[in-house]
Amino acid sequence: MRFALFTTKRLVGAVLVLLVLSVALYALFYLVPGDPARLACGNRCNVEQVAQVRERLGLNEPVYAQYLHFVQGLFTGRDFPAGNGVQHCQAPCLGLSRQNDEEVTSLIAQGLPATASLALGALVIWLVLGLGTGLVSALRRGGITERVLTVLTLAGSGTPVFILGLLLLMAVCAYLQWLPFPSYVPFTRDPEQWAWNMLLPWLSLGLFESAKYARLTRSSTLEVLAEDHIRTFRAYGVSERAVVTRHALRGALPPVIALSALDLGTMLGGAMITETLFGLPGLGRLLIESVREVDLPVVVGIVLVTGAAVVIANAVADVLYALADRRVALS
Amino acid sequence: AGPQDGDAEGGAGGKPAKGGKLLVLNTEPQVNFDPARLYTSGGGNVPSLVFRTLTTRKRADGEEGTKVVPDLATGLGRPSENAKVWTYKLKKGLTYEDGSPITSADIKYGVERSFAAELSGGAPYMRDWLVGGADYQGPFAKKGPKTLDSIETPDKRTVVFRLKKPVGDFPYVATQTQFAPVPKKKEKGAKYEKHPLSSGPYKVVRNENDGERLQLARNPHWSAKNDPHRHDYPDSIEVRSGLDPAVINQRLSTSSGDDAKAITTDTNLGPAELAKLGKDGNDAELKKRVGVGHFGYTNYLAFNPKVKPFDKKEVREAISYAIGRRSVVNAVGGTSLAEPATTFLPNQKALGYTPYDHFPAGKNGDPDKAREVLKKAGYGKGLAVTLTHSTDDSAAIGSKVATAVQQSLKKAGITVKLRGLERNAYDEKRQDAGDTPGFFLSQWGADWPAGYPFLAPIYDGRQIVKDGSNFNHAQLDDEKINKKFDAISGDTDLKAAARRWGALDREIGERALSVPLFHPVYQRLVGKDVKNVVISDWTGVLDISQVAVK
Amino acid sequence: MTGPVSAPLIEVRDLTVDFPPGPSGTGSGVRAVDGLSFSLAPGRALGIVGESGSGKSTVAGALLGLHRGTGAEVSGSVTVDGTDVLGAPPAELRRLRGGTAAMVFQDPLSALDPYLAVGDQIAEVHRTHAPKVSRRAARERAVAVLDRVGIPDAARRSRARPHEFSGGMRQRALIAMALACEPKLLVADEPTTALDVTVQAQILDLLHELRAETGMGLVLVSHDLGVVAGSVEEMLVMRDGRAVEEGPVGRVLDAPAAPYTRELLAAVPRLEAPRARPPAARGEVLLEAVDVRREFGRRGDRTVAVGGVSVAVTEGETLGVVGESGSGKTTLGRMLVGLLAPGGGAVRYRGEPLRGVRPGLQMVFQDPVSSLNPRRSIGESVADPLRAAGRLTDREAGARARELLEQVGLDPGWYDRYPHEFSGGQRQRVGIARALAPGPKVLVCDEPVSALDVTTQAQVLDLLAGLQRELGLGLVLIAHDLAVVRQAADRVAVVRRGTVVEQGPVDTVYDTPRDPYTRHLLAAVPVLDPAEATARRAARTASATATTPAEPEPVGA
Amino acid sequence: MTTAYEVAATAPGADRRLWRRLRARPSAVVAAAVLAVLVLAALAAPLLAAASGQDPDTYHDGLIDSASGGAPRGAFGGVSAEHWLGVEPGTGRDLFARLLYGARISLLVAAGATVVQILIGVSVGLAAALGGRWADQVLSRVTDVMVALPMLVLAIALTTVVPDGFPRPLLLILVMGLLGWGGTSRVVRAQALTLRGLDFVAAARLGGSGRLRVARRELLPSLAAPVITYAAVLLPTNIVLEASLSFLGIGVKPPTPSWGQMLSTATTWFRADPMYVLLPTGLLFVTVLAFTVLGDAVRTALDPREASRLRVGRATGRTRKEKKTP
Ligand SMILES: Nc1ncnc2c1ncn2[C@@H]1O[C@H](COP(=O)(O)OP(=O)(O)OP(=O)(O)O)[C@@H](O)[C@H]1O
Ligand SMILES: Nc1ncnc2c1ncn2[C@@H]1O[C@H](COP(=O)(O)OP(=O)(O)OP(=O)(O)O)[C@@H](O)[C@H]1O
Ligand SMILES: [Mg+2]
Ligand SMILES: [Mg+2]
Repeated sequence: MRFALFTTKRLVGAVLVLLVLSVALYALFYLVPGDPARLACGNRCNVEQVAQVRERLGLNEPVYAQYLHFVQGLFTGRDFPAGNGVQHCQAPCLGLSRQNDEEVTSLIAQGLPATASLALGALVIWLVLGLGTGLVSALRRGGITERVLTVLTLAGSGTPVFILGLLLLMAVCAYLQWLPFPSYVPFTRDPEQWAWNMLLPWLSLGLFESAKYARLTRSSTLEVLAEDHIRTFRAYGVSERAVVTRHALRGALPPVIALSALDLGTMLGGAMITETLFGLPGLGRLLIESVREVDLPVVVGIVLVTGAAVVIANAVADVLYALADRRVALS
Repeated sequence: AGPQDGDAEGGAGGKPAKGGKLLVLNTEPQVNFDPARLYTSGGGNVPSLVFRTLTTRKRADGEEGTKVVPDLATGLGRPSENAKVWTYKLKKGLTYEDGSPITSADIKYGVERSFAAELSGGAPYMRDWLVGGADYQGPFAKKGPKTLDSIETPDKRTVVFRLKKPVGDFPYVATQTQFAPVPKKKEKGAKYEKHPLSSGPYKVVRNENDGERLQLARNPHWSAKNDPHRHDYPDSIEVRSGLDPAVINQRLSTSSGDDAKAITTDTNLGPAELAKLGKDGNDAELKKRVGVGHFGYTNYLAFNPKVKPFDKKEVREAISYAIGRRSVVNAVGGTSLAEPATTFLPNQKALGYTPYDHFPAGKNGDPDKAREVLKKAGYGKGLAVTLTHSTDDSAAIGSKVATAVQQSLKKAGITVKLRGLERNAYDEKRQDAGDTPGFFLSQWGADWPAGYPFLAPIYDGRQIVKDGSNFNHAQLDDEKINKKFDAISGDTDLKAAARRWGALDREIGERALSVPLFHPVYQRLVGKDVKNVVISDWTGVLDISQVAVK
Repeated sequence: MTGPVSAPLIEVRDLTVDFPPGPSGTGSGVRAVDGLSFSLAPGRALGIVGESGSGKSTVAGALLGLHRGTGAEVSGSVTVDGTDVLGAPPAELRRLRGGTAAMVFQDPLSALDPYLAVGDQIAEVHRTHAPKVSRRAARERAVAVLDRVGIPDAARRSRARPHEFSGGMRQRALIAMALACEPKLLVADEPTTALDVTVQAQILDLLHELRAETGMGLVLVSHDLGVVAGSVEEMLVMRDGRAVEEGPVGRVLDAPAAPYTRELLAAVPRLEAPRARPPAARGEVLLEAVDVRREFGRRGDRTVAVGGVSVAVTEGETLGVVGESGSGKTTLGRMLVGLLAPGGGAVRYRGEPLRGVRPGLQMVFQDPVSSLNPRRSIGESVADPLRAAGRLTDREAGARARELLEQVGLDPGWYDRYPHEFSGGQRQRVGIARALAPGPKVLVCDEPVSALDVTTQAQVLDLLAGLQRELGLGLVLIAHDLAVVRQAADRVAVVRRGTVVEQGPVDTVYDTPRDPYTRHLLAAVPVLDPAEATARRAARTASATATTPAEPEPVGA
Repeated sequence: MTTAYEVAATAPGADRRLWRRLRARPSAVVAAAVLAVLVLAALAAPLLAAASGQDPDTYHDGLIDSASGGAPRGAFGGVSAEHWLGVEPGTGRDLFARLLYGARISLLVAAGATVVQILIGVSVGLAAALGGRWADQVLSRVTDVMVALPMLVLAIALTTVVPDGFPRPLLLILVMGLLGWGGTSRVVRAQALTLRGLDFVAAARLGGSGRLRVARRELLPSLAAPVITYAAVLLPTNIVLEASLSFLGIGVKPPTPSWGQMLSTATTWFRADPMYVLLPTGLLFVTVLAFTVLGDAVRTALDPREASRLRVGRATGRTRKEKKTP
């Protein structure tokens, strides 16, 4: 009950901030060079055509009116003139893409599965790798194993994703030919193919992130190992393995969980570079493309959705944290 | 030309046969799939599998491919009234994918809807040429006429276009997708692209993620009998786009699994991949799978003589002399990917190519000559200018070329400051007639393989667009030259016209209004099981309608 | 198990423990224990006393081989129940730990795993030493020992996690954990330091009972002579890692041979000692709390920290406030100086309602460690209030701060030193100097001596008394140690669960306590005389069986 | 309470001790040395490049093979007596000089961005911790969203909005700094909240210090340690971020070299000219590694737990010195 209340409060706060954020985004992209009407119209439009397109997209209205219509659409839906009829966009309506009048919500819905697949899989990888190496290096502190692991995980974080991903692609698909070049298959169509094709994207993103988690796990494990209750169990002859797995790990997990939830949220906005590299039809790619084309409704839509995802993830992380560690009260 | 040996059967050799699934790996998603909104030369590549047009390009390798041939129409069109009226007769027995007949009214409607603001994006020519086209707002307009009277359909198989002025190139223009039939009762506005009605050998089965994934299947109602140019070898075609160019090329060269039956219709081999091709031992096989393509295109340095110091012809000449085309060509990948250019018209007969080099600079530029000319203009102590360019290197008008220009002009004492603009800002800036920069990188490609679309937008004084997209960067508005444009464009003898365009290019070249830098060359790689590779000089890319994977 | 029955349970010979400079080269090495020898027969109890840092915990740890693998250098020999602790192979060492000798650590707050149910932790330890026991049986055993140490409703409470236990309950749980393995030796390192007197008495009684029942040996480490006096037979006084004096507890306390032991004994504040100074004349009322209350938390889990307290302090007078942990003393103190706004009632300073902090009211904080900013020199800390007031120039403020340092008995030359370079007592003096800087009329001292050695305690109390005389301050002295208050205060208020149960002149309250709670508190104070201690224990046990056992303690003490 | 205090207690006048601790760790010393060399090399880039007889901008058309994509002629990407690390494909520019000059931008941008992130993060975090419930609510939610924002997108938008005369490195610093302070702010807020409950803060308030004074005099010095530690994590992240921004085409403008910019053009070359990819990748990697190792070392050195405390060894451990008395 308290968690529910807490989460609701956080969400309400976040929605307000997100609205403010959308204002800022509107203003920012309003300033971005490139007349959206002209971009939407095409390369060789003349003045009248551009003017028509501008009117149709509602770009001739003052910015604040455009913004108000946008917010209105969010809650009540909107109608757009389309050919010989009207195109109704249901609430929550994030508007129409300026490139080809697709509904932003449907674009997001189409991009979400790939992005979610990527984020979730990468999460598993970085948790497994990060927790594993973090634990081992915490246990073998100062030893050679720790050093090797440290360098390996750092190799992940020190190599930008676009290099790491490309190297993986070339090594695994071109050189060794262990896997075909990945190309996204929706989970709903063929789960097995989905997994095989997502493997490399997962790996490159997961590896990149895992260094952070390895370090976090290592330091929080060490921190817990230095706590007094560990002393108790050692003084009672409990074996080191049990001390670590039963006691230290449990204490080391909450910060890892919290950070994971957060990263997961951020990643739902699209791991742009990974998606670009592997040709995943996800939100990140859509976002970059839309930014380039000054497709404001799509940009704002995606950023809002991501923002909401992160805020929810944040709240979830806090709740998880508090659940795992009763000493932390929700505030 | 097609693959190395020039035969039309590239890849694994052998006769093309029906069957299999063709995979298309592309960089750019097919965001628009509405025939009204497409702006692709010759009816595009993937779109031309679905949309048949009045005429179409000849699907042949190299120069032969620059020819225009009849498609839905029985001929290339019958000009009358001094090429101001063009009449087309449709073939018999043409149907859509649902079996319903294609009529001349559908052609008319297809052109009309391309005037609608909702479906903007197509080529501007009909608007400029059709009688009443300038004021027509498309069939959805609240005010004004719903139809365009200058397109007549006297019977179900005849369509007549009435133009404001003589246009000899009309058969070329009729290859564009705006001339694809659209039945009025299937109109869905912007949503039509979700499922456009196919008249070609394939139909759209699925369109996901805004054109990123396309699934095409054979159109059972298409018949090879009345479409001699396209084929329907593969059973199905899948287009996956949004891929990284390096990944596409790597996949094609590895050619494992499905990738063996893959092609790309928009991705060129990059410099690094070419370097690899030249070095590796086992790449004889790979080289066989590379086809070379040409598409009429010129990358050039543009001047705006209204801006100082480019108002002085000597300054423009000095830059022309100083330019080191070798560095520029290297910057875009070397001689395999670009040919140094001294003419504005690309090296293609159909365009009317006539060689000239008014300001010989050699491979590396002629800095001495440049200094000499500069001195005459009063810049003996050197000159500082700003070069505006795009920050986006993918179109070869970006920083790499700009830096190479900067380096080669430096030798002639010309200090170049680079001003890189983000893609949209750059486009807006260079196309803004009121505020065009004095010196910038630009490029131009042919809407069809003829001199008119290559030269007119750039040098015809009537094509200066005040508040829209202007391409007459030099804002040349010379009575004499304008007259020549009118005279040649009315010529329905396409060969003769080409010669005349070449002469005009040479004449304008003397004014040093631009410095041609290079004509790009395209190296196209295909998967190892791909057969019947055809690359025409019209599009420069592999013609998807000819490809077989069996 | 292996040793003959007559062999001593513990045999320590020439034990020396060196802590080398830290793993990354910090500090210099410390010789914590220096050539210590002692032995203990089975079933006997040994008390180890000494001031902070004298090496008591190090010895206790050495008994279980806890220094192995930490980098500490240990020499000499330690034999526990026939096991060579320093050289035994790991498996044998693990058997020793918990199986033969069990340890109860000082801080019950942090000695249990916060994530696991208390019962599970006990069961885990039990199973470590009795691997054949099933999970279920181990759980039952855990409940049994919890019940044995007096946890009410043990079956249910065994499923609770440590934070749901009060301090006393946690300490009991730790003892239960030790009991679960039926060790021959219990090593208790300051088992009651963090606890209230009443709880302390209960825990000590429990240890006593368990010894009587199981016949296990006990090593009890404490800096409080009183704690040791009533609970052990033999005693070891340590100083700087060496044994200063050793012998039966009665002999050592009655007739200490070593001067250091005498010193130690003299400094212990005594409940029954007559007051050393004349009672202050009651002057004008400076600070007054009228029915103040304060609650924490929101609707769901509200705690009433102070529930309607009225006290007053006059010029030159010391008001003592005593009460157990969590009774609301600190909260009251903070309200008195304006750091906390009362939730009800009012605080009046010179007759006017108090809003926010003011220079006339200052506070000396409970914890000498956290009350000084470690990143600022002590001089800066003292000068800061002067600077903030802005009346003095920088130079003048510095000079004044030096004067203040001198006034509290510190070398003004230490102005630029940092807190970590000072001992607890010195830090407390710095805290007092800082509180004096703004020229207060009333000083609230929140447990100013509870963290200090007995010897240092005496010095600080003297200092406060001197200052009070000199400056005519009104003092509020908050303490849980009843003896301290008796020595230093004129009047005393006894607080229990946020309310004052009894208030009056010190002698009256201590000599003729009216409230049962006051009596209860007084009875729980450990005494130095072993005989007296035994008598009191008997009385306590009798009354405990007469009434119900210890009331359930408030959670989160 | 003790843990919070330990936070505060991390480096009391112990900066000297910190150095001693750092010096005692060979890995930290090596990392610091590597970084020192890098920074010096970056500072002395013009000198060093001149010493090799090269500059980063001159084209050497003769050194590359125009017919095969512009790959450098000769082994190892055109390594020669003149071009110590070879030349760049397509232009023939000297790689040694470009890497040196590139280091300047990469390090400058990363360091600058880190400073901005820390400044904003500390201010916002402190304000949230000290500003009362409303300020905390608002600032925390804003921080949530800042953390949530896809930085790359805003970076793209911002870089296009700013007038093109604006110096790019500064712009990158601002963009990365203005968008990337969320983490710092959270750390600072959390630490400040714990510190705020410590008695010395109450003492300062009693002494008449207002909120600002408390923040400046009492909290800031104690926050130094966690902030430094966090900065050591941010720095390498920012180096990689600069590279990623360049990959998306919004890094520094050519011909100015930066590692990220080199990397972004180099990606396709790794089979045809591995040197061209390996050099910036390697440098970037080494730098990130050095920063991380040093950061970890600083954190451990600042960890109060390293200070004396009764530790219980594992049962498997042995005492270092065992003298057995007979
Ligand atoms: N792990 C350690 N590393 C270094 N020095 C230590 C360590 N543990 C204890 N010491 C030092 O050894 C000496 C004795 O410490 P010990 O904890 O045994 O004292 P103590 O008598 O138990 O004190 P207290 O009453 O404060 O608990 C002290 O000077 C202490 O600083
Ligand atoms: N800031 C706070 N928030 C919530 N509860 C608090 C707070 N401060 C004190 N309390 C609660 O109020 C009650 C009284 O606390 P207070 O610190 O005044 O007791 P105390 O008598 O000083 O105890 P001790 O002897 O342990 O210092 C306790 O139950 C405590 O948990
Ligand atoms: Mg101790
Ligand atoms: Mg208190």
